[in-house]
Amino acid sequence: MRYAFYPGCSLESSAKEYRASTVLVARSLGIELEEIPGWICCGSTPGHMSDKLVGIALPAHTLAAAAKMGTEGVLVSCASCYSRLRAANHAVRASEAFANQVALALGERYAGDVPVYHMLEIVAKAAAAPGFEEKIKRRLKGLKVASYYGCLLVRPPDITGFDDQEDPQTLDRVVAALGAEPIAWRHKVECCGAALAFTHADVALKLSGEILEDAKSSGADAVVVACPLCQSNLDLRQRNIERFLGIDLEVPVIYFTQLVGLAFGYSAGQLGLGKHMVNPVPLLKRRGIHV
Amino acid sequence: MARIGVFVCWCGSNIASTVDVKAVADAAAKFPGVAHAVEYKYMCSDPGQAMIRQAIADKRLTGVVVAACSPRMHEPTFRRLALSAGLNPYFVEMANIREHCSWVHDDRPLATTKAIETVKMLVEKVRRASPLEPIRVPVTRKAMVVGGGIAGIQAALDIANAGVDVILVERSPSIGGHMAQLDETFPTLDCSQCILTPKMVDLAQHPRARIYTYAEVEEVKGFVGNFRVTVRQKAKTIDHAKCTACGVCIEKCPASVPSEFDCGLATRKAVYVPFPQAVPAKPVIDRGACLWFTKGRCKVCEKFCPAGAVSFADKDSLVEETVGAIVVATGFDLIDRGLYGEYGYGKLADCIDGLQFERMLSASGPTGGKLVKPTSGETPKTVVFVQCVGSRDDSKGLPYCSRVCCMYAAKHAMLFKHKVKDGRAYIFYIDIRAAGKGYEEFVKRAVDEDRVVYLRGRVSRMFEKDGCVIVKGADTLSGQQVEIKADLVVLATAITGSEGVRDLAGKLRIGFDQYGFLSEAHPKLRPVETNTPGVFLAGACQAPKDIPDTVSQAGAAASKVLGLLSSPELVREPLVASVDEAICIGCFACENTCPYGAVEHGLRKDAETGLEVEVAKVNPGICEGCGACVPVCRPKAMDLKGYSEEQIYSEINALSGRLNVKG
Amino acid sequence: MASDAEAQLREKVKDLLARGKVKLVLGYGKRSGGGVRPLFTKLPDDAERLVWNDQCAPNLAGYLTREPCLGIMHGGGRVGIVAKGCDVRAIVGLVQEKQVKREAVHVIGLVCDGIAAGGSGAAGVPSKCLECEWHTPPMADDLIGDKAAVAPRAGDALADDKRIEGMTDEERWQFWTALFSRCIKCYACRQACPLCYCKECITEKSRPQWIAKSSTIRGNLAYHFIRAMHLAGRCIGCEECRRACPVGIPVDLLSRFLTRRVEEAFGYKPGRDPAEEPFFVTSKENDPDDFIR
Amino acid sequence: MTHAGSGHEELGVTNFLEEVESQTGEKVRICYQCGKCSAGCPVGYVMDLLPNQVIRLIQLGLRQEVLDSSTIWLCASCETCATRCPREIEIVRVMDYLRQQARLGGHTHAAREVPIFIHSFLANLKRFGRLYEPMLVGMYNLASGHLTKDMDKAPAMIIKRKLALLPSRAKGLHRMRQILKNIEEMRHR
Amino acid sequence: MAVTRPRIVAFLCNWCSYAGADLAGTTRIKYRADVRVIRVPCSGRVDPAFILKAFETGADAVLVGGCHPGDCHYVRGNLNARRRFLVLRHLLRYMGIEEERFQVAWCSAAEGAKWARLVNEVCEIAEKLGPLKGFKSIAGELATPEKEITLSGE
Repeated sequence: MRYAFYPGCSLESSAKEYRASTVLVARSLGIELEEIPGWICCGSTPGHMSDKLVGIALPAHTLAAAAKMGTEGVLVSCASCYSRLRAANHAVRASEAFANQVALALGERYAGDVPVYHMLEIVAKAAAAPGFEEKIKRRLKGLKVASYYGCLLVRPPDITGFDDQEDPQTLDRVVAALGAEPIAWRHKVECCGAALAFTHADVALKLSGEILEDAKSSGADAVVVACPLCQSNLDLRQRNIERFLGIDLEVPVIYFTQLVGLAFGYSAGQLGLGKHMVNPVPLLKRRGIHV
Repeated sequence: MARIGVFVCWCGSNIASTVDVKAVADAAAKFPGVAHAVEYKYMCSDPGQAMIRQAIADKRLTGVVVAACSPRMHEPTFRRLALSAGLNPYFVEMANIREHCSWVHDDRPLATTKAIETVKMLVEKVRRASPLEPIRVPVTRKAMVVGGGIAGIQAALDIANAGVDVILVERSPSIGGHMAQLDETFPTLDCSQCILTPKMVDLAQHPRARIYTYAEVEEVKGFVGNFRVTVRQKAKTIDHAKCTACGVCIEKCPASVPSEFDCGLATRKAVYVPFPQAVPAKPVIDRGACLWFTKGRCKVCEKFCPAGAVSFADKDSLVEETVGAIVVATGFDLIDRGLYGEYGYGKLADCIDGLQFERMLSASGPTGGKLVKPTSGETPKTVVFVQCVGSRDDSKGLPYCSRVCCMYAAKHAMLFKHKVKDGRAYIFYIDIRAAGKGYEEFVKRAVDEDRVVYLRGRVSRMFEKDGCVIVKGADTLSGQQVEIKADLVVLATAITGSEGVRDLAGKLRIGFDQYGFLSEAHPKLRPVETNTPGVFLAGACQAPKDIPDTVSQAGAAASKVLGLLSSPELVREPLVASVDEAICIGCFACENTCPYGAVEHGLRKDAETGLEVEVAKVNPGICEGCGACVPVCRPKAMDLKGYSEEQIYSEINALSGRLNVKG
Repeated sequence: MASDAEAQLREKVKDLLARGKVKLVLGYGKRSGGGVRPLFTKLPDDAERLVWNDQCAPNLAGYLTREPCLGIMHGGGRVGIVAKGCDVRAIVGLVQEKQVKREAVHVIGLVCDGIAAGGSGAAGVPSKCLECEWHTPPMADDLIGDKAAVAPRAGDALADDKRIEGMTDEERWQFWTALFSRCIKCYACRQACPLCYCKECITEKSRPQWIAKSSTIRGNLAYHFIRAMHLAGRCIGCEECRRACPVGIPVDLLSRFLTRRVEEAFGYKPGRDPAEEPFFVTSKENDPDDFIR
Repeated sequence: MTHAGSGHEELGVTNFLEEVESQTGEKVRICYQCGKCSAGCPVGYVMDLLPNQVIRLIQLGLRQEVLDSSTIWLCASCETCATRCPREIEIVRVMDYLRQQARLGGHTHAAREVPIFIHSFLANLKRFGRLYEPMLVGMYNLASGHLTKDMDKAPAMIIKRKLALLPSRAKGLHRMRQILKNIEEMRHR
Repeated sequence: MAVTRPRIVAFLCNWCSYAGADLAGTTRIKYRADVRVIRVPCSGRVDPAFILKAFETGADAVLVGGCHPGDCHYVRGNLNARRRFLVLRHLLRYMGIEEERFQVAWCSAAEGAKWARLVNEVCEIAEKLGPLKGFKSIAGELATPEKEITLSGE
């Protein structure tokens, strides 16, 4: 299995540990990741907010570059990038006229035919397949995890087509496959407000706070995520959230790739667990998971 | 030699203002076979008709073409006229020079050309016409009603009371339907049971009525006047002749399953009577739940039955009934609220649907009429009612309004307040549709006297939190987001056609829409008829309806049935297909094509070979005259009376060469 | 078409007749002066006169709806018939259209990799053999021949089609009128067609007279037009009509063209399964309707 | 019918509705105001207009009122509304168009931070071809005037090597610039 | 000038399209007068021979009107016809008669406006294609002379 890998901006900086763990997990699953040469930012939310064409052309360029690699398709780790890349495929396929505009912008034609997968889909497939069990060196027994999907993995369904939009299970199944316990909670697809983190911090803090609160009150030891923006919102800003809402949280927010990595026996260091603001290591120790 | 009379109508100025009626008559007079051609102000008026009658007599006309309005308007009129004048009605045709000509064109020459050519076509058609006699079919003076809800019961009662035998077929072990599940009914709040059960008993005891419960329609053969319906009587496993309805078997039966009647809020035994007032009041054994039939042990009921009425050997039986007409009254189902992920996929225990709430309200219900929060058993203090769950929701595939929810939501909220004085009732709605006698007043009463709070908006999401249901909605009138911590949520889930109805529709050859509602023949003018003669509709099987509308439609269906069965024989138009057996080669393409099963097999002795060969025969009693069999008949042994090959050929041929009318 | 197949055939027929399984076998016999002719075999010993070679072009299915076969079948007897893939499809058609009872006919199917000459297509090979996908008959009571031995044929089966499709409407009209102006309304094509079994053809009908009796261009067009409609979705392309035409009109062009369109639009192939309903007597909710306004 | 607020405006007859529909491909006219979008909007509580009100104003052709609202900026594009809309209107697509129109028309006072952020973000992209957080934070803070915003996180992030101290340019940078340039030219044409 | 006007022959099913055409009348929707209507019980009654004959006798275009699928008064007559018509269009084209000259439309009793539109559209199609020369050229025995009539003009 060879995929064109699109790390996206965050994995280059604020989410280095996500990239590290993604690469490790991919390796143990025998998935070959080849970075898309000359990839550029997908424009994220500001992109499509500013201009429809910009919002589509930027991801389309990266996809066009990927198309030349002849792989299974593009593999992406960031939910926002995932959503934008898929939106690009959707948009150029939906309208001939718009596809022409995109072609003008790119200076080349892109047919919208490169499949886009989120790392989570690939891992979930592997977790369901035979032979996954053997790869597990460390069962995450006793660890209670709230699987957080956020917005852009599942919405809008006609673009992402990712699992059920109200009660997705993909991540929960992966978590369960590792021996950890996915807890039932209510906020798995609520918005964390990342888009407003800069401009209206209080909104982001409130929304993120409610998510963490629900996770905690539902008995989760940690929240597991599949998106660097969600992660930074829930982890990087957790102290501000506590201050803002006047509550005490201390909920580690872990990338699902890190969780899988742990189960596969990689060390905390390799997986960059130390990079989180709320350090998950003590929790893992408490749960008898020695890293 | 044909002697055709052409009568051109001015229809006042309706035709004459655009079509040169004189020119039409003059031209017609010159057509081959035309013996007489005149125009007149109003052909359908008495003098007009008198004129035609006179001409038929004086000019010894062999055919008549009336150039006037649409045949769909006055063809019957002029055919009746011909009959009374001693001319076979099928020698009369109408040239539509009003709807199809003077009203839609304004160029006089062109309109006149069209009128002349149209007359020419119909003259040619009449020249090739042959005399036809109406078909008379004997009628079985007996009716069948399918479905034993209020619609079926009412229709059956009305038919029986008029002195006509009626057979009612009900799928479940008792008649009564959904109405029997209801507590009190809007807008008068009279008790549903109290007004329904007397009707149930009346029907059961009616000398002209026969009820099959726990039975279904297996097959329908025949046609209007004489349907041959095979009814499958499911094995009751209890001999009702012996059973004394003492109830010991039910008491002793060890197997319990969720009760359909109580919408799963309570359980029933494997041997059961759906509800206390059931008709018949005698139990049946549900073989899907019975330990004997599932596990091969038990038979406790048999041991205890004092009447020895339990018979495990009982089998399904097929009964054939011949009836003249059929009323379909199969009612409705509620959609599965599992459709709504945002409302917890129907998994929230404290979120129920309207019928469940009715059962909770009902004194004979699982809670004895006490309102309880399913999870805790406490009395709910805050109850949220949500309208349009499924209805008016394109994204869930149901664009239509279920029509009764507005009213029963108001009723529910009201009854809740009556039982829980200090309770709070909220209703989320999009529009309140209270068009009905006393309906708007009823809603006002809910707001005024019972302090029900109406919130204008849909609910976006609900989830369980600390033992309550958090309801996230909006009130668009105040522009507020609303979040309610509810003890109980009642969803007004959408209404669809009842399960299995498509199957039945197929057997009856009647249409239905994608939501499982049966199609009426005409939305305004034939609301209880279907396109299959002799099959009528009553109640929610046709579209969502409340009780008053259902009862009125049931009455209407009954009266249609009675009208149909009022004469000993049925007179049908003779415009049917027929086979020239000498030509038929017996490929039976016609048989496969016929939607009515009107083609039968006959034998013909072949002249040359002397062999007996199978040929097609049309049963004129069944044939509806669509003519679909003719194009598939390669040698054209098949033909259709009134629209014969020769007639249509000559109509087309009449157009050869062009007419040029100068202004 | 190895001669051992021929031997097997004779063996099989002999046996069938001897054991009284069939009262008569329709097969091919030698024609004096080369080629083959239909041979009706009643006696076991006559089976020796049967031949099977690459000259066996004729489709014998047509005889099933005529005497003496009719009589035998009506009397409860069975008729055996030697049939190639294409011929069998005609028999299937007759069964579908209730002209022959399946149990009344014993089909001796022959695996055929196409017959040789006298054909229409490139190098005299019949185009029916070029486009043939029925080397092994779709229905048979006995199967003779080796499926593996089927050799692919070179040539362009659809050459005619492509040529005609390539013309403008104007040119096409000219093409057909020129072609059919040669027609002398002898109805040989009708007689030869195994699926034209009507006692009284619509062409004989005078009230009304859809088809002008005279062999004017107009009458001829009407005849071939309606014939094409009658054979659309039924024609199994055996080319009997083409072979029968005394003035050399490729009479099968229209009906085969339409049958190909039917297959494209509805996935229906005539003569593949006796249990199947004939194409024109049924319909599906999801039949193509993009041409409808 | 006229609008009491801005009397000159003819309600329901301006072509704003047609404009929005043709530009977004969304059938805004079929919204029947059930309010489900507003009911589920996570940001609704800070908006001056609820989503359903924005849609309604579009239906009535009240361009000004729509473009001046804070809602179009506060919408987080979380797609909750579109996912649950009974009439299947892709509201975010509509919001995007409104935002673009608002920026062109300079209607940005209602929530000025967002357009500023969008600007800084794009500027950042033009500069590096990909996002470089510190620069984004810097540029944004400078432009918006909350100077120390999110700076508190920088030290920790640097320690944890989450932030590169020096920007790394994307290999595709020139392509990114080319694309944005092409688009600007297309806009001018 | 009448010669240059197109001639449209329409076969309308009694229950939907004929009633639809009636409705166009009762609501006074104007359309072109070049159509001649033949009433049949159902579009399933329409035989390919009708179409051929119509063209033979000088039609420049033929229009068949039936009920929308599901509305057929005779359950599925229109569906059976649909198959035939598709094949017929292929045959016409293959024989050199532009398939656009043969139009099929579903038109309900409520679609008076649609009927009017259909007639106008088919007229335009016929005009675009010009008179159907084929049959006229060969139909010697058909050439009935143009009749002339002058209106009594009152």
